[in-house]
Amino acid sequence: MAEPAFTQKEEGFRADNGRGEGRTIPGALTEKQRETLEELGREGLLERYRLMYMIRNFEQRSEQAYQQKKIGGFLHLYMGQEALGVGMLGAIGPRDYVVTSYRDHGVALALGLEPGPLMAELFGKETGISRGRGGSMHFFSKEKNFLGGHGIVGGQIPIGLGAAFTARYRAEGQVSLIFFGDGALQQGAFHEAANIASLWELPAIFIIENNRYGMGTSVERSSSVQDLTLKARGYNMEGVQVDGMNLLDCHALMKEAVASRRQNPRPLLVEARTYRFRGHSISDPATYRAREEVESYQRLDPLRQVRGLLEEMGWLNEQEARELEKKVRDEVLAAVRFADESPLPDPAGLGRYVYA
Amino acid sequence: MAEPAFTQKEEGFRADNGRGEGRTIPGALTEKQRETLEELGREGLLERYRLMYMIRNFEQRSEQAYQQKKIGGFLHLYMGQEALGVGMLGAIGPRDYVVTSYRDHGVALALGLEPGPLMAELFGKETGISRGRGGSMHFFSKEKNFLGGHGIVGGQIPIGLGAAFTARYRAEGQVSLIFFGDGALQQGAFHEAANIASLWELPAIFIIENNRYGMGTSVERSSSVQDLTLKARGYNMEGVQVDGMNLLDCHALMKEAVASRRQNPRPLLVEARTYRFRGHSISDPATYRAREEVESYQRLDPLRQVRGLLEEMGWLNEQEARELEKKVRDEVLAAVRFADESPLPDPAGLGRYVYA
Amino acid sequence: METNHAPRPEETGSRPSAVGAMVEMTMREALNQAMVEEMERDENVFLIGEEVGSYNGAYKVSQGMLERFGSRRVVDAPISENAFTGLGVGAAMTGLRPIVEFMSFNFSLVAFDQIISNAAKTLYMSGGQFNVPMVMRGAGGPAAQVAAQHSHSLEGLFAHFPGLKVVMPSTPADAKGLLKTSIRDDNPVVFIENELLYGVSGPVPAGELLLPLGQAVIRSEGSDVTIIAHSRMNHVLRMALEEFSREGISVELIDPRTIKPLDVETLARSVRKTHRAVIVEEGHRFAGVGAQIADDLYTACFDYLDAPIARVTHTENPTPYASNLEQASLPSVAEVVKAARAVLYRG
Amino acid sequence: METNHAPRPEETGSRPSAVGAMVEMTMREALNQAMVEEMERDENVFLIGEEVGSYNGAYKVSQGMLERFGSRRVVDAPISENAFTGLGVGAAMTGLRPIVEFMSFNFSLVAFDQIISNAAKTLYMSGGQFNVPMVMRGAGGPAAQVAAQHSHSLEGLFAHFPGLKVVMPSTPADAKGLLKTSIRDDNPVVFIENELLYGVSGPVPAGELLLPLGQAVIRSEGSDVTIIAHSRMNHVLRMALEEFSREGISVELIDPRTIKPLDVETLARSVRKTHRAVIVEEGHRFAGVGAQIADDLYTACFDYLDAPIARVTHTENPTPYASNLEQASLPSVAEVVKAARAVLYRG
Ligand SMILES: Cc1ncc(C[n+]2csc(CCOP(=O)(O)OP(=O)(O)O)c2C)c(N)n1
Ligand SMILES: Cc1ncc(C[n+]2csc(CCOP(=O)(O)OP(=O)(O)O)c2C)c(N)n1
Ligand SMILES: [Mg+2]
Ligand SMILES: [Mg+2]
Repeated sequence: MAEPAFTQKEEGFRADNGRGEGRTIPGALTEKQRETLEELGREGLLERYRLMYMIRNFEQRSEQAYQQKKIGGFLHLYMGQEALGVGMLGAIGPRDYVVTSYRDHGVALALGLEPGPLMAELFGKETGISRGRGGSMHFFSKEKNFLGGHGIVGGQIPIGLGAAFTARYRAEGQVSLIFFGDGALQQGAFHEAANIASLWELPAIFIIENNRYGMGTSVERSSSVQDLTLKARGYNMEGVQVDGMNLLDCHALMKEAVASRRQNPRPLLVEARTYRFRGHSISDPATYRAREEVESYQRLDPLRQVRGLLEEMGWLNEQEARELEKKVRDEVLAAVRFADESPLPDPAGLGRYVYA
Repeated sequence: MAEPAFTQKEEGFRADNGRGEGRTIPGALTEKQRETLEELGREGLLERYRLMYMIRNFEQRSEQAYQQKKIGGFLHLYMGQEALGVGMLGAIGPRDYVVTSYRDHGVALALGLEPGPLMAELFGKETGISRGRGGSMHFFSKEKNFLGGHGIVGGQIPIGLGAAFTARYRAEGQVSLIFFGDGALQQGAFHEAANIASLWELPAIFIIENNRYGMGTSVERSSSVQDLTLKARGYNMEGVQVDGMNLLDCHALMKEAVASRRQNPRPLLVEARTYRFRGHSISDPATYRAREEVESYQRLDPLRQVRGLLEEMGWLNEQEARELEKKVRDEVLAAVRFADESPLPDPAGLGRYVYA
Repeated sequence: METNHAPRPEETGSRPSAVGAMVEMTMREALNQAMVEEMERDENVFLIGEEVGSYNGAYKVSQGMLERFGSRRVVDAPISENAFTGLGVGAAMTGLRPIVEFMSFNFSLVAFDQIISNAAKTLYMSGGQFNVPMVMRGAGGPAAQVAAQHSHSLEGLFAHFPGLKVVMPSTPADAKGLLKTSIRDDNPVVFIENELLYGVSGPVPAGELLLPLGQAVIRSEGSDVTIIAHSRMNHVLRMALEEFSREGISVELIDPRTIKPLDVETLARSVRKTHRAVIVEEGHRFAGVGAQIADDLYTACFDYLDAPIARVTHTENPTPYASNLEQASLPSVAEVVKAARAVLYRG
Repeated sequence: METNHAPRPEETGSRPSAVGAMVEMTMREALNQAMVEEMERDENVFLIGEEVGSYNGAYKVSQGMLERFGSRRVVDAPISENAFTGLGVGAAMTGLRPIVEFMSFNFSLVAFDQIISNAAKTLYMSGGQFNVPMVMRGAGGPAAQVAAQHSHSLEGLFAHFPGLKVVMPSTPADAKGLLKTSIRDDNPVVFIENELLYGVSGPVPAGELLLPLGQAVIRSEGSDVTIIAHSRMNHVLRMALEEFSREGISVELIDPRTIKPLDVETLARSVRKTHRAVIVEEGHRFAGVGAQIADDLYTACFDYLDAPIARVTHTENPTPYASNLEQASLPSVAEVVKAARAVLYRG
């Protein structure tokens, strides 16, 4: 018997090794993608591009503000995963429920929340979406049915299950989108929630944002299976993989999933293959990833993909693109100003929100 | 959309609906079973019958003693599951590790522990296997590498994982048998441990004692899949079902599983289909089970099966059987006497064993 | 496994909204009534837990509720406490009012993260947006010979965390009135029943009964020493009272009823009168509830105390199975009497 | 995020086995040395946790250990705290001596059942057959602006349960000496480091260093008031000392170093001298560690105390993200000074 080496199975991987990635390089659309494109139309795609650009720019500004010490604590960036959040959240309705991890900026913006209160939250201001109490990891929005922003890996999964329960209890046809990472899949919370969702036919959509790493640990080193949808069968659940760098695929998948579940509530497991462009958090240099691996994903940058598609379709010319992007950048700058100029929470209010 | 009724899927089932049960009614042995029988030989099978009879009789006496208030707290009986414990534990070596739930009498006796200290433990005496500190749910034996006897559903699973880790760490070829119930399968602990065992190739054998109920809840009402081996694939693990009422099948399965894992450590998921003849614990009248369901399993009583086999093989005649059984009953009676006459723990020793 | 001391009416401490007839019932029945009434009143209230439905509850607290409300509102859960507690949090955030039953609070340990990280903190972290109106209830405390893993007294742990309320009734009337209030409370409430008290009966005011959280009750007035005891310890103390009266010691027995908020004022008022206090609890000593009560009382009554406050607690060992060891581990009448004598310097 | 007050040599309180040279190092390095030395010494010791291997630890405490010991003994685990904590218990029961790292103790909440029901109780439940020689270590306490779910001080919870020991070092020398002792201890030890102290440096005696558990150390002698502070609060107190000396208040500062066993005798001896005490902790007030220390001191020094013991704790709210609110939540120099003045009646 060989010496055990419990964790030595690491091996590099590159985007193009995976299955399905990179399929929307303009010109190579599938039939399905073409349909999705038609469904979205110019307005739809432009709006999504705007949101993706907003996320990217918002986070670049947060990075700066962090360097300037205007933001503290943890800062987990979503860059690289924009197509996933925007694609899926653009396919649900306003009354559906959403919950995610600490990597929540993209989700919040994709839900249409204004950047001002979000940036103010990062700045720890009273005007923040969570009144400065939550910070980067704990965005919440009652108005958008956005149930947070959670810091304990996997801890949000049962909360999303609860929202699905409410949807079924009230029979009002909502679904509950539960975002979590590839690392979080290994928390017991997932197992318990998946079984309950399937057993009780709850409209819970479990979305693994498989960005290939949980901190410095690759999925190869954390998961006994590499095809994460293999879990689904063990819960008698549908499981599906999607290219998380591909806006059209993410949209189409979620559109269908939600529609059929409003009629006929039941769960779904989605493995969305994606990549984070930055380190785990702002303090992680991410030296565990080979440069060529990172670059192979950067070539699939979802923003570039969508912008390419818009151009290819003749829906956005150079000039219009520059204007749209400038407008978003201005909005984000305004958000930074808003955050900067907003008042700190009054320490006299320290004890507020402890009890209702 | 129909009114949700989260838990209404209950339906009765009977032993003969299941897959594989009842196959050892003498005369209908498979090739494999015939081989196992040869391997065990007369001595082997007699010894196993003796242990099964011991478990049955030991527990009947405990029931009596409980009625007489000599035993307190919880008392979870193993009756009906004897073939499973005796079959599997008779196939491992003395240095292998074993851990189980509160339903631990059968495991302890199958490991060859003397009934005296076990009965004394039930009586809360200083001579008890756990010095009266543990009671029915917490039998432990350092000598037998028996890691307990655990009261928190699923809580023993990571402990068994740890024993498998030690085995691999030391590379001494042991395996770790982890017994738990069908209800326990729904604890997050299982999910986390199964992934780690597979990822690190630990010799952990996860044995679901599927006795069809967790307290009053049938597997239909607690599990989203009815074939529990379906879980295995999601951990890239082998999964296998076995008739837990069938001693030969349980023995053969474990014999092979252990042999191959000593050479080549890796986990295994076993779903052993069995049935508990009594209620969940002594205070449970088990009215949730239809009488015909219970009877259908009683017809498969593993003791009757093995005794039938012994007779059929000409290995045990009426007279010998009566003698063997009498001997066991006397041993159990002696154990009761031993327990009865043993001293209570000295309250002055209350603080012993808190710290090493 | 059940003790059967019916508290006398004057001891229930309930101040019903409407004065009226009393109905004798067990703690179990009182809890059942509270849930049934609140579920009748509010469609958003539901009960979830292991065996709460067709089994009618492991301790029969939810007897008849499945039949009455159906499986949509009385939900039998798999043995997945972490998930169904978090489900409760999520359901509460989205407008329902879950009652999550732990078959026993020992099993809340596998759901501990959901209780502490989510239930307790969501309102705060969301800047006041999402409150979590949820009751987590079930049996707590050492039962009888159920050994180390099944004998936890966790009230101090829960009360440690801002955001949670902790209630521990000792009479049927309190159980009913406090549970109804807890269900209507807009915060997460940990409601710990004592397994050995489920069968204890006592008078409960007929009709609507709501008792405020945070009000201690004086079970027995006295002038020599204040004894503070929550949950089942009140019943042990009732036995001690006789012994005290034989010894001519006048005891003021107070039941805090809610651990958080803690009614320090009522306790302190008594101590300022008696100048001596004994705190009794089933749980462990180190940083237990009694440590906090003592801290609060020393602070509030420093100049009034004639002796250090005595604490009678579980001994410093996991709860043993053997009956004699178990008894030796738990507070006994004799120990309480001894402690009271000590603070009275009647050693 | 790091404070950088190097404790002066005379304050480290370490009594090395052999008197010798001092080496300046950070807490992080001291912890690393302790693990490396013990793993060199004993083949049964291994380290398991998230990112402990190729990442060298989330806070770089295990820097270089994977390279040195290989992946058999420095084991990167999936994010499955419940399983790998239980794995530690099982490994300890079968002859190994695991060091289980929680990336932070906030995540021990998902493993809480394994710690309380299994690690703490197995020796007892098995009637002395299976001890659990296991260290659970990692970062604890509020760091800087990491908000409510990442700012727990759980020492009181662990110390509540018989069977566990709880250690909280505040200097590099203590960190090294106490960690080595903890690894050799035959019981489960909860060893809580403070995230903000990892970068703090101080002198550590060269060579073998073993410090006994259960010995408090007097960080600064004084006669007017005893201040008791563990872990990072010692460093806050160091700042306060200057203020005290300006005010002419002579403070005796004591660091318990281990919460359980708690060295009540050293604390009490000081209080019998000063007649006044202030207890400072980062954690919450209700049934916190300080409540127990107060209870013990009142009992041991009732006749010596000239004022009620003051406690300075986290305020009664989950830890907020906003820096100003966070600061307002945690004990500050000003609050400690105010509390000391209060117990001295210098209002
Ligand atoms: C229960 C728990 N354990 C550990 C951590 C520390 N931690 C924070 S994020 C993280 C990695 C999570 O990876 P993944 O789920 O893949 O999500 P990603 O960060 O890639 O989006 C870890 C280990 C935590 N917050 N909670
Ligand atoms: C975490 C936890 N939840 C609940 C319980 C109460 N309980 C004890 S046994 C049991 C049923 C377990 O069923 P199963 O795993 O099928 O084992 P079986 O009793 O059938 O052998 C329950 C719910 C417990 N002990 N621990
Ligand atoms: Mg990830
Ligand atoms: Mg079962």
